[in-house]
Amino acid sequence: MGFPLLTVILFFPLLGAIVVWLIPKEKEQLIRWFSIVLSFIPLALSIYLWIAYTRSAGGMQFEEIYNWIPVLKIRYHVGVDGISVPLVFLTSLLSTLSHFYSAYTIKKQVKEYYLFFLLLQMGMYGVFMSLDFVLFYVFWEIGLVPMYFLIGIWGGARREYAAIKFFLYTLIGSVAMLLAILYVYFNVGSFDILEATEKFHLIRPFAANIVPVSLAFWAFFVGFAIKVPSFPFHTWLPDAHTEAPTAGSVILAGILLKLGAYGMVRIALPIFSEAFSYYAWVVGILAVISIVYGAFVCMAQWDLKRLIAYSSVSHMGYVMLGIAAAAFALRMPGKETSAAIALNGAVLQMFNHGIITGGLFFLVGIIYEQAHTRELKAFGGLASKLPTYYGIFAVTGFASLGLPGLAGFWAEFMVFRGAFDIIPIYAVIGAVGIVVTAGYILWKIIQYMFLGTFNEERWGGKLVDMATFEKVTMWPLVLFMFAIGVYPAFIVNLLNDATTALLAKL
Amino acid sequence: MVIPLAWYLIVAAALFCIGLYGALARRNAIGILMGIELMLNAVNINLVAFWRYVRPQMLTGQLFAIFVMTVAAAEVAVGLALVIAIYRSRDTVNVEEIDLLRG
Amino acid sequence: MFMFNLLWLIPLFPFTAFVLIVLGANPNKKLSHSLAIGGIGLSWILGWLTFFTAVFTPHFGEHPVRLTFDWFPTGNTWFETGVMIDPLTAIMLFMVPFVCLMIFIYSVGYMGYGTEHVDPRYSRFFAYISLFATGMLGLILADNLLLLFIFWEIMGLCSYLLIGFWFEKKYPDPRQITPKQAGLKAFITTRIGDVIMLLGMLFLYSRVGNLTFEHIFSHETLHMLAEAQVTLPLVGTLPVATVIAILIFGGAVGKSAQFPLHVWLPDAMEGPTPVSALIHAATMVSAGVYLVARMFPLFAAVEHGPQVGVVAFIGAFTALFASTIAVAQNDIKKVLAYSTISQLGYMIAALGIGAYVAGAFHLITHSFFKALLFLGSGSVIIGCHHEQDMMHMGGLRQKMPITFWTFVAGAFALSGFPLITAGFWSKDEILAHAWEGFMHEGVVSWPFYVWLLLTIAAFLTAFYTGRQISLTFLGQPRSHHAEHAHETPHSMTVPLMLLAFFALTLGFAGIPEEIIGHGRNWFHHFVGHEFAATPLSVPVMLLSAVLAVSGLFFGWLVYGRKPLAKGQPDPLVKALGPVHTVLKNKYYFDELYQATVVRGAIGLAELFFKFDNRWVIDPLVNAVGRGGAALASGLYRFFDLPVIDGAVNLAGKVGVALSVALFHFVDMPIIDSAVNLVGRTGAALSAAWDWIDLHIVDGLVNFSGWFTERVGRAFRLIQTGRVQNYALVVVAALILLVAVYLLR
Amino acid sequence: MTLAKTLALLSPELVLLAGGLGILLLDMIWKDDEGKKDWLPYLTLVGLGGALAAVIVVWRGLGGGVSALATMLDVDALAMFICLMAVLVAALVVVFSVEFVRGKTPYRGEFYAFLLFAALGIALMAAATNLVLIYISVELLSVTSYVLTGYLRGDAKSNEAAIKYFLYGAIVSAAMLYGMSLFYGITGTTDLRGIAEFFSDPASMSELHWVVFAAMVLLFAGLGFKIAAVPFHQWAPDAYEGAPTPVTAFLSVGPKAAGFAVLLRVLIIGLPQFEADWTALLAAISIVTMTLGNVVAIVQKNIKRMIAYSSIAQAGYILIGLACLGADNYGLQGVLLYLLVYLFANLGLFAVVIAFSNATGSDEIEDYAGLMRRSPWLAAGMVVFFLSLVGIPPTAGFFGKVLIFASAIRTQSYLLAAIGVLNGVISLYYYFNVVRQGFFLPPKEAAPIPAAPELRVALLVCMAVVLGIGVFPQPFIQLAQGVARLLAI
Repeated sequence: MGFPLLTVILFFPLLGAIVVWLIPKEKEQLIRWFSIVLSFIPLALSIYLWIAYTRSAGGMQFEEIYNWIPVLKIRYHVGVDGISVPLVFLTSLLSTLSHFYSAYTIKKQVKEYYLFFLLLQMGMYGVFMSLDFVLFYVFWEIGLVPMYFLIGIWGGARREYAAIKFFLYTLIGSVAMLLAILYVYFNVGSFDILEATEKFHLIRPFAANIVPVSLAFWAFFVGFAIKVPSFPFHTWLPDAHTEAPTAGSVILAGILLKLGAYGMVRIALPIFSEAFSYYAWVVGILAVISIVYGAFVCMAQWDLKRLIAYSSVSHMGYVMLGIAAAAFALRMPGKETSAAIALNGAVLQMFNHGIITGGLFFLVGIIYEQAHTRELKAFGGLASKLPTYYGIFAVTGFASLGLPGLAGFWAEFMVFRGAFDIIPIYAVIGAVGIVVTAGYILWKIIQYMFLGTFNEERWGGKLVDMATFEKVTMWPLVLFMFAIGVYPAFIVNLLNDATTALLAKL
Repeated sequence: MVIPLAWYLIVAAALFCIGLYGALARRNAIGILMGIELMLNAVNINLVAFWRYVRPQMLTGQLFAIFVMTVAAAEVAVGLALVIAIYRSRDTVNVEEIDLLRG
Repeated sequence: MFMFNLLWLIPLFPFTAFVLIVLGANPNKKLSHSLAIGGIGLSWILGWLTFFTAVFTPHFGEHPVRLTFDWFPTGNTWFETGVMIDPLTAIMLFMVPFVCLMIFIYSVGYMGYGTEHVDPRYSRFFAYISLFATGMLGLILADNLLLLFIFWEIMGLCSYLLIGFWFEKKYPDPRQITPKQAGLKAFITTRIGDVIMLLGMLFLYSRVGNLTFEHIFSHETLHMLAEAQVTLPLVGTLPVATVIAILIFGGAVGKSAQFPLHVWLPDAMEGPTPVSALIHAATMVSAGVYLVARMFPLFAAVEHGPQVGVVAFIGAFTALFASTIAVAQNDIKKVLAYSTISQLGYMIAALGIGAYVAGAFHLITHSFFKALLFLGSGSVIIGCHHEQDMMHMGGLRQKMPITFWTFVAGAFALSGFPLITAGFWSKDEILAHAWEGFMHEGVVSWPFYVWLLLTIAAFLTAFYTGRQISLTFLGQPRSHHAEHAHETPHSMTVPLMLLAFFALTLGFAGIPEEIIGHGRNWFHHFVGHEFAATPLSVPVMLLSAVLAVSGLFFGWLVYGRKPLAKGQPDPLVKALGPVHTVLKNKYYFDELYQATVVRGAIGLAELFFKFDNRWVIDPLVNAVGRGGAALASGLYRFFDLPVIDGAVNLAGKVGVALSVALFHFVDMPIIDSAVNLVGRTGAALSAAWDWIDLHIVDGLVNFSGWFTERVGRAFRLIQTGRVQNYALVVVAALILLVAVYLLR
Repeated sequence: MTLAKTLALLSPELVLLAGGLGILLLDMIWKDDEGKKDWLPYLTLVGLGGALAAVIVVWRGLGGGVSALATMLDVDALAMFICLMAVLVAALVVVFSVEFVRGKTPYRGEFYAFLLFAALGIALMAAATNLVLIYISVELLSVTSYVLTGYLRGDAKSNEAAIKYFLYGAIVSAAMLYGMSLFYGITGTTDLRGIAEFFSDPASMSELHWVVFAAMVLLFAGLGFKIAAVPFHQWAPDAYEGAPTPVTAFLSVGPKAAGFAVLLRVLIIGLPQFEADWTALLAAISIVTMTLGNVVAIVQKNIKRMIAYSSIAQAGYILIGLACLGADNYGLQGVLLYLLVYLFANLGLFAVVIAFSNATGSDEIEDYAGLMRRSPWLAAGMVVFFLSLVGIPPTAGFFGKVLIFASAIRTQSYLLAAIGVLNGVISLYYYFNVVRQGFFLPPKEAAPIPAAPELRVALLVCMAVVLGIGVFPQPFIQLAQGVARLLAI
C-alpha cells in the first residue's frame, strides 16, 4: 500500500480538531493561526495527490482496504479516480480559504467554530474518497451535523429555522438512501460500491423487477437530488445560504452541493444504469426546470446572498442536465462521445461552480462585513469607490454567467454540446437559462451595486476597498477561473479518462 | 352429577368483568383495589378449575393459584401504603382528582 | 512563408498591453496609452506585412495556412484549435489593425490627455480598447467556430464595458437611456443573438464532430449537411445546412444590429465617440458580416434554400428601414449609427444574394469611411464643447476646416459620389450584382427585391448625408457653442486625414476590368477568384451615380440653400408631419421591446419567485397546513374536555356493559351527548372546509412538520391524567385487537 | 444437575439477592448514623460488582450452551446478556442517585436495596421460560418499581405518579394473568416448551384458535405495559415525570429490556406456530407506537416527559426488529444491539438531566437555554446522546438502526422500514429542539452548572461507550449475533 495518503488526508482534520480542542478557549489567536497552518497540510497533500495520480493508469488509485466490521462485511475502502481527485482538491482549497477568511471575521466562540469546521472538512473528504456504502453514508452524515451548528450558532437572523430545515431536508434524503443501500447490500452481498457496480444489474436486471429497483433508484436519486438541490427539493437552499456565516455558505455552496452530484455520478449512474436511463427524461425535465426556474427567481431577488443562492440552483441544474444526457445516451447507440462530453461538462461544472460561487459568497461576505446589509437597492456606484472589489466581482460575475475565456463557459459549452446531441429540446430550453443568467447578474448585481451614482450620505466614509486578507482569499479563485477558462485541458483530461471509463463500463 | 368446566369458566369470567368494572368505574382508590382483588380471584378460580378438569395429575394449577394469592397480598400491601401516602399529602383518595400529571 | 508563423502574435500584442495596463500601468496615464498604442502599432505592422506577403504569394486562396494545437479532450478525440490565414483574413488584417491604430491615437486627444479635464479613468479606457482589439484580431485569425465564438463574446464584454464607461452619467429626463442601461441593453441583445449562434454551433458540432473551418467546408461534409433533413416542431422538415446557417446568422443579426435586434446600436452612442467609431462602426459590427462571409460556403450549400431568402430579406429590409430613421435624427452620432445599420444591411443583402466579393469589398471600404465619419463627428463634438444636437450647430466650415474637408470626403464616400470615392465602387458592385441577378431570375426573385430596396436606400443615404453636412457645417452657427467652436488638436486631425486618403483611394482596388482595360480587378482576383466576375453594367453605374448626386443635391437644397436660423424647426417635420414623429421615435421599437420582452421577463421572474416563496413549494405546505389546522381544531373541538369525558365514559359504560353481558342499561346523559356530538362534528367540518379554501395559498413542507405537531397536540389530549381513563383505553384496545382478529 | 451446579448457574441472581438483603440489614444497623449511611451507595456498587463478576464467569462457563433449570428458567446467553444490562443499569442509577437522594429522603438505605431487588427481578424475567416464573418476576419488578416511583413521600408528584403507576400496572397484570390462565387451560402446562409442543400437532389448532389469540393478546398486554408499547403506554409519561429522576432513568431502560427479553422467549419458544399472527400484531403495534411516541413528543415542554415519549418511540423501533424475525436473524441482532445502545444513550441523557436539575432544579426545556456556555460538557454529551437516539452515524445508534432496518428490508416489509425511517426524522426535530435551546439561544443566567464528580464519570462512560460502539461496533455485533443464533427459530 505504501504511504496511506488518502487516510492521512481524511483523518488530518480530525487530528486537527482534537488539537484545537486541547487549546484553551481564551487563546483565540493561537487557535486561528494553528488551524490555518493545519489546513495547509491537507491542501499540499491533495495537490500532491493530483500530481501523483497517473492519468494513463486510470481507474481507482491510492486504494486502501482494511476490515472494519467483518461481521456485516463492511470494509474501510477508500480510493480516488479522475472525478474525485479535483473535488478533493477543491475541498482542501475552499476549506483553507475559509479558515483564512474566518480568522478575520469570526469573533464569538472561535474554538467551537474551528472544531465544527474541521469535522465538516473530514466529512467532505470522506464522501469523496469512500468506496464502501456504509463508509460513504457515515461521512455523508458526519458532514451534516457540524453544518447544522455552523448555520445555527454563527448564522444570520432566521438561523434556527434555516438550520433545522437544512438538517431535516437532508436527513429525509439520506435516510431514504439508507434503505436503498440495505436493499443493494442484500442483493450484492457486500457494501462495496465497486462490487455493486459490476454485480447489481446482473443480479437485479431492471427489466425483471421494475418496482423494487425503481424504488431503490428513486430513494438514491431523491437523497442526492435534495443535496444537489434540484427543482422540487430546493427550498432549503436559499434559507440555509442566506443565514449561514460567510465561510459556512462558501463551503455549503462550494462543496456540500457537490456531494449530491458526486453521489449521482459515483453511485446512481453506474449501479442503476438501466433504471437511470429509463427515468432520464424525468431527471432531464427537473434539470431544465431548475436551470430556467432558478434563473428567473434570481431575477426577482433583492437580497444579494439569496440571489446567489438561487443562482446555485440554476447552475447545479446544468450538472443535472449533463448527467441526465449521459444517462439518456445509454439507451441510444452511437452517442458515446456526446455522453462522455456531457458528463465531462457536468463534472467540470461541479468544480467550476465550487470555485465561482465560493468566490461570490466570499465577496458577499466582504461587503456585508462593512455595510451590514445585503439589500441591493442600498448600494450604487461602488465601482468608483471600490475599484479592486468591482474588478474581482465583475470577473467572478462574468465567469458565473459563462463568458468564454473564463471557467464557466467550458462547462456550459460541454454540457450543452453533449445534451444537444442527445436530448435537443431540453438543451434549447436550457439555453434560455444562459440569457437569463446574464440578465440577472448584469442587471441585478453589477447594475444596482456597482454602476450608477454612489450615495454619499449613506456610505460616505464607511465603505473602503478590499483589505489585503480579502484579496489573498480571492486571488487563488480568480486565478483558477482564468486558468480553466484559457486552458481547461489540465482538469478536463483527468475528468475525461474517468468519465469515459465510467461510461464504457455501463 | 359433575358440574361442567364451562360453568366455572363463566363464573370466573363474570367475576373478572365485575372486578374490571369496579376498577374502572369506582371513584375511590380503595374501591379500585377491591376490584383488582376480584379480578385476581377470578383468575384463581380459572386456574383451579383448569387444574381439576384438564390436568389433575400435575399440581401446576394449584401451585400457580397459591403463587397468585401471595403476590396479590404483597401487591395490595404496597398499594395501600401508596394510597395512604396520597391521602396524607392530598387528604383525598378520589382518583378523579389525582390528575396533576397530564398532557 | 516564415511570416505566417508569427500570425498568433498579432492578437497577443494588444493582450499583453491590456494585461500590463490592468496590473501595473493603471495610475500612470502616459505609460498606459503608449502601451496600448505600441501594442496595436506592432499588430498593425505585423498585419500589413502578413497582408502584403499574402498578396504576393501566387494563387494564395487554395491552401490557407493553419497553425494548430490540441486544446481539450472530448471523449476519445481531441479538440484542436489554432490560427489560420486566407484571403478574407488577409484583407481584414489590412483594415482592422490600421483602423484601430487610428482610433487609439485619436482617443488620446479625445479623452483630453494633457488638459485639466482629462477623464479620471483614462488608463482603464485604453485597457478596455486593447482587450477589444485582441478580441477583434483573434476573431479574424480563428481557424474554428468555437475560438471565433470565444473572441466574439470577449468583444461583447468590451462593448458592454466601453458603452457603460461613464456609468455615473445621469440624465434629467428619465426616459433618456443612461450609459449603464445602454451597456446592459447592448450586452443582453447581443447575448440573445449569441445564444442562437451557440445553438447553431452545437447543432453543427454534434452533426460534424469538428468545428474547424477546413473540415466543415470540405465538399463531402457540405454535401452531407445539405442532404440530411431535420424536422422542427413548427417549421417542418428542412435541410440541416439551412437550419445551422439560419441559427448562425442569428448571431450575426445580434452582433451587427440587424433588424429585429438592432435596438442596441443607437443607444450604444452613449459611450465615448472613439468607442462608437471603433466598435460600433468599423470593427465589431462588421464581425457579424465577417462571420456570414466566413460561413459563406455553408450558406451556399443548399441552392436557393430558404436561408438565402432570410439573409437577403433581413439585409435589404434593414438597409431601407434604418436609412428612413436616419433621415429624422437630430443627434449627429445617432444619424451615423443608423447609417451604419443600413450599410451593414447592404453587406448582408449582398452576401444573401451570393455577391461574396462585393460584400467583402463594401465591408472593407465602409469600415474606413464610417470610422472617418465617426471620428469627424467626435472632433465636431469636442470642438463644440460636447454639443451633439445638429440643430444647435451650423457654420463650422470656417471654424474647423480640416474636420470639414475630411468629413465631406467621408460623407461623399458614404453616399457613393461617382468615380472618385471608394464607396461608389463597392456599393455599385453590389447593385450591379443585384441587377444582373434580377436580369437572370426575373422580377419575382430575391435579387430584384434586394436591388429595388437598396436603390431606394442609396438615395436616402445620399439625402441624409447631404442634410448632415449642410446642418453641421454650412449656414450660420445656431448656438453659443457653435460660435466658439475651434479646430481639434493634431492628434485628432491626423488620423482623420489618413482615413480620408483611404476613403478616396481604396475604391481603385476593386474597379471592374472593363474600365481600366488591361488590368484585372485586383480585389476580385485576390479574394474570390473562384466566383465569376460580375460583368460591368453601365446603366447600373449611371443610375447609382445619378442617385448619389441627386440625393446630395436634394439634401443641400432643403438644408443648405437657406440655412436654418436659430431655433427654426426642421423643414422635414412640416413636410412629413405624423410620419416624421414615427421616424423620430424609431418606429417605437424600443418601447415595444420594453413592454413585451423586458416587462415579460421581470413579470415571469416575479411570478416564479412568488411561486417559489409564497405560492407553491413553501406556501403549499402552509396552505395544506392551514387546512390541516382547521381539521385538527375541528377535531379538537370535537374532542374538547366535556366531550372527551362523555365519549370516554360512553365507551367505558358500553364496554363494561358488554363485558357484564349487557345487564347494566345505558343512562340518559349518554344519548343527548351522542346527539350534540354529531351536530358539533358537522359544524366543525364545514368550518374546516372553508378554512382550507381560503388559505390554499400556503406550502407543503412546513405542513408536514406542522401537521405532525398538530396531531401531536391532539393525541396529547387523550393523556387526561386520570388513571382510569388509561385503564379504559387498555381494555378498549384489547377488545379491539381481539375483534380485529375475529373479523380477519 | 447437582445443587452446587444449580447454585453456581444462579450465582448472579443470588449475589443480587444477598446484596439487597445486606444493604437492608446495614441500613437498620446504622439507623441513626447519617455518616455511615453515606457508605451505602458504594457498598451497593460493590454488590453489583460481584454480580457482574458472577455473570461473566457463568457466561464464559456456558460456552454458548443452554442449561435449563427445572423447566423454570434457562440460563443461556440471552439471560446473561439481559442480566449484564440489569447490573449496568442498577450501577449507573445508583451513581445518579448518590447526589439526588441525599437531601430529599431520610430512608436512603432502602432505596438502594429496592434497586438491587428490581435488578434481580429483571434478571429472573430474562431467564424465565415458565409462565409462573414470568408472572412472579414481572410482579417483583413491578412492585419494586411502584415503591421506587413513590419514594419521595413529601413530593406530591412522586406520590401521584406511584399510585397511578400502581393502579394501571395492577389492572394490566391481572389481565395478563387471565391470559396466562387461559394458556394453562388450553395446553395444560405453563412451561413455554410444553405449550409449543402442544400447539405443534395440528389437531389442537382447529377450533381453539380464537381463544389462543385472545390469550395471546391478554398476555401481550402485560408485556406491552412493561415495554410501554402504545395501547399500554399511558402510564409512562406520568410515571416518568413524577418519579425521582434516577428512578425514571431506571424505569426507562430496566423494565423495557426485561419486557423485550420475556417477549422474545414467549413468542419464539412458546408460540412459534402463530408466528404469522404475532408478527402482524407486532408490526401494527410498532407503527402506532413509533408514530404516537414521536408525534406527541414534539409538543412536550418538560424534558422528562419528552424523554418518556421518546422512549415509547424507541420501543416502537425495537418492535420493528421483533416484527421482522426473518432468515439469518437480523431482527434478533438488531433488537439486542439496539437495547444495549439505547441503555447507554438514555442513561447518559438522564445523567445530563439529573446534573442540570441538581444545579437548577428545573426540568423545563426552556431553562436549558444557553447550556453550551454554562457547561460545554453537558451540552456536548446531550448532542452525542440525541444523535445516537436518532441514529446518526458517528454514534452507536446508527448501527442499531442499520440492523433493525436490515431486518425490515430482509423480510420485504418496506412500508414498515419507510415509516420507521420517517419517524427517525420526526424524532430529530424534537431532540434538536432541545439542542437549539442549548446552543443557539443565550443563557437565562450565566452561572456555570457544576456536575458532581461521579455524574461526570457516568456521563463520560456513556459518551465513550456510545461513540466507541459507533466507531468500532464489530465486537458488540458479534456478541449480539452469538446470543441471537442461540434463540433463532
